[in-house]
Order: sequence, then structure tokens, then C-alpha cells
Amino acid sequence: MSVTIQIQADPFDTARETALLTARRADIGAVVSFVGLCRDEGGRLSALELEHYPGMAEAEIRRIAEMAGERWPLLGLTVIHRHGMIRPGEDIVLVLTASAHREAAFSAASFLMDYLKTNAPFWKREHLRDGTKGAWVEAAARDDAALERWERTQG
Amino acid sequence: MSVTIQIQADPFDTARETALLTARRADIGAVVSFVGLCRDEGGRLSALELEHYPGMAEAEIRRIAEMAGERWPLLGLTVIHRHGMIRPGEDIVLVLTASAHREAAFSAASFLMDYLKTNAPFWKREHLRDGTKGAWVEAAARDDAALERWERTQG
Amino acid sequence: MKLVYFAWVRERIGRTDETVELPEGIETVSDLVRWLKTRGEEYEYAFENEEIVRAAIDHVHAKPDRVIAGAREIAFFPPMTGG
Amino acid sequence: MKLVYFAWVRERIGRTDETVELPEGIETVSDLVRWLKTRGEEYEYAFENEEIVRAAIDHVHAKPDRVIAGAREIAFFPPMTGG
Repeated sequence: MSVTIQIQADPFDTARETALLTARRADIGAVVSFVGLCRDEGGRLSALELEHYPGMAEAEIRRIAEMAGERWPLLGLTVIHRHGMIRPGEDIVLVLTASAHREAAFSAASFLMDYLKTNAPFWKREHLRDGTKGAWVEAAARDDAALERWERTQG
Repeated sequence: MSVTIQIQADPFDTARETALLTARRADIGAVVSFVGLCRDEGGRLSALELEHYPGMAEAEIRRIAEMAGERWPLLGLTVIHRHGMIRPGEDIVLVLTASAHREAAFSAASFLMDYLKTNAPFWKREHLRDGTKGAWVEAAARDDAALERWERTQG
Repeated sequence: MKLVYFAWVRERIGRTDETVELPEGIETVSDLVRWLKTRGEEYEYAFENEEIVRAAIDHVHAKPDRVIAGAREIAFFPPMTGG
Repeated sequence: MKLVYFAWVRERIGRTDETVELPEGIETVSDLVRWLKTRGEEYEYAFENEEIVRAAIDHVHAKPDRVIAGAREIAFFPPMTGG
């Protein structure tokens, strides 16, 4: 399984990453991508600021990717997570999974996002339209709940 | 919910379709894409030929899309399905779902693919490396089984 | 009534479509299949496992017990393998 | 031992990192938190709900009962909100 993990301030190019993942091979039958974007929350936000823990962010995402690779027959996997100031409509995170069949690609992408949300050391802070700094985004209980289904099941 | 459905022989451009789906809005927090590709089955295949039922293909995919739209809070949805001769490594089908949150986007994309597989009037035939026509691809029992979880559950 | 065929159902019957006059007493999809099988061995071959072949009436999937009165186009085809 | 802080834990403590000499008897992550809270009200504020603040030892998540002997860098931060 080819694994690409990048933590960066710059935007990413999903089409380019997909092409890199699938280039020169004909055993991939399914590619699932997840892109998480910055919402403006009904016009309230001017940006989200993403703080991260350099070093641990990459290490933790690598551990999550390895868990996914052990659990599903993946042929490739890409995770790119941005940090810094991100405006509404911009991409924050990309997860790409490639497999022979769709079930593995879907499950692994969903698993990766659930673990990224709760385990990867990133923190979002709101910046408001009126120019002031808003609050740190609070962790959602449903994100913890989302992990449970992976801990209960094997597939 | 904006719905785009296309049945075409030509290749599609996932990046372009994604840009169309998300353009000029800041309420989308999650975009999931599924791309199904033609595999060469270990070098055995030179192509898959996709036959379809014009008219019904679009109508049936529209019905499936409406079911997804009733079930999840989607902000947009795109389905493009190719027909004709498709070579290994080429894209066959694209499903894109956009929502405020990831759960709806993931579930709807997976649901759409499960229903497309079993309900959209397309049939695949193998073309072999040695130049001969191969068999019609047989429907997989697991594809029928995949539908059951959507019939059992509501979310 | 127009009948259309796809994939190996089309190949076995040897045509993509045809227009037929139905005799009295053909009320459901399965009545139609039973009648088609009397029309030659190509039809017998296509419908040799009746429960495998699917039908659609005017672009909507139809079970064997569906009444065909009023249908403009009935399609027969194998289980779908798109996606 | 190097300590690093993130997000509102960093803001409450008022620094991104520091190097500390631990007194005898500080064996686990929760021992360390208890000791930090004696160092000033900024630490008391940061750890006012101890069970909310997460820790990592050398880039690996660590529960409160994890032994810290041998650690080079211990991080404290709120529940994560990436993705």
C-alpha cells in the first residue's frame, strides 16, 4: 500500500493527488475521496485558524493510516491536512483511499476521517466577520460516538 | 439540493464536477466522491464494454438520487455514468455528494453506489487481451446484500 | 406494444427491439414472458431461467406480477452490473 | 523535561513551551498535572477541568495514568477538532 501524508499550510490539488495515487496501475477499481471544507456558518465566520502539533500530527496520522491499512485491502491512501488561516469555501483536509472494490475504499475513508477528527492534533479557532477572534471550536460528542462503531466491528 | 445526472460515452472530469458542485457557496463542509474504475483483472482484460438502457438509465438514477435526497441533508449531488468501451485504468462512474457534515456525505455516496450497482440499467461485458469478446459480467450476490443495510436502517 | 432487450437477453433473442400484438389473456409481466417463450427457441433460451431476467415497464423496474395494461415499452434484461 | 502546550491550554498558560526540572515523586501524567497546578493560577486555569485536557508523550497520546519516566517531550492540549 502506498501511503502519502502531508501537513501543510498551502492548498492541495485533489485531482493531482488522485492522479498520483492511481497512475500506471490497473488494479484499482474504486477511489473514494473526502474533502472537508471551511463553512462560513451562515456568514458568521471570516476564517478558521487551524493550529497543529508539528511532528505529532504526521506521526498520529501515520498511525491512523496504518490501522486502516491493516483493516482493509487498500492499494493506496493519501491524507493531507492543512493548518493556518483557511477561508470559507476553502479545503481543509483531504482523504483519498484506493482499493479493488468500493466497500473497502468507502469504509477506510470514513474510518480515517472519524479518527482524524478525534485523534489528530489539530485545533480550530473561529475568526469572525467583524474582525475579532472567536472561540476555539469545541469537540463534538458525536465525533467520539463515531469511533465506537469501528471499535465494535471488524469490517 | 442541486442534482446533476449525466449518462455519457466521454470521460468526465471529477475536478470540474466538484468545482461546479461547490462553486459560490460556503455552507458545504464535506464533499465525498466515489470514482469506479475499469480494472484489467490481472492483465486479462483489454476493456469493459458498458451497455445501457437509454432513457431508463437517467430516470432510474434520478429516482435513486431522490431517495438519497430524502434520506440525508444533502446540499448537492452529481452522478455521471459512462457507457461504451472503457479501458483499464479509465473512470466508469462518478458519484459526488456535498453536505454540511461528513456523515451525510459519506452515507449518501455509499447508498448511491449500492443502488446504482443493482438498479441502474447498465451491463458490463469483458473484452479480453487476446482480442476476443469475453463474458457478460455476472451480478454479485454481495451487491444485493449491500442493499439490505439501507432497507434495514434509516440513517 | 414495444419490447426492448438488453445484454445477453438481447443476444439470445437476436434483436434489440420489436413491436408485438399481444393475444387476449396476457395481463402481467410473467404472462408476457410465458407467451414470448412460445414464439421460438431463441425466446426459450433467453428466458430459460425466468426468475433471472428482469423487466421494466416504461423505464420503471417491474416485478413479474405487474400488470402490463397501458404499457408503451416493456424491457427485458439480465441483472444489472453497472457502477 | 520539555513541556509543550496547544490551543487554549497554551493561551491560558501563556506560553508555547518550557523546560522543567521535576521534583521527586512525579511518576505519571496526572502527577505532572497536579504539580503544574501548584505553579500558578495560569496553570490552575488551564487544568481547571483536568479530565478535559489531553496529553501526549513524545508524540503519542497518553492517558493520565501513563508513566512519564524517560519522556523527552510532554504535550498538553484540548480535545482535538481537526478534520
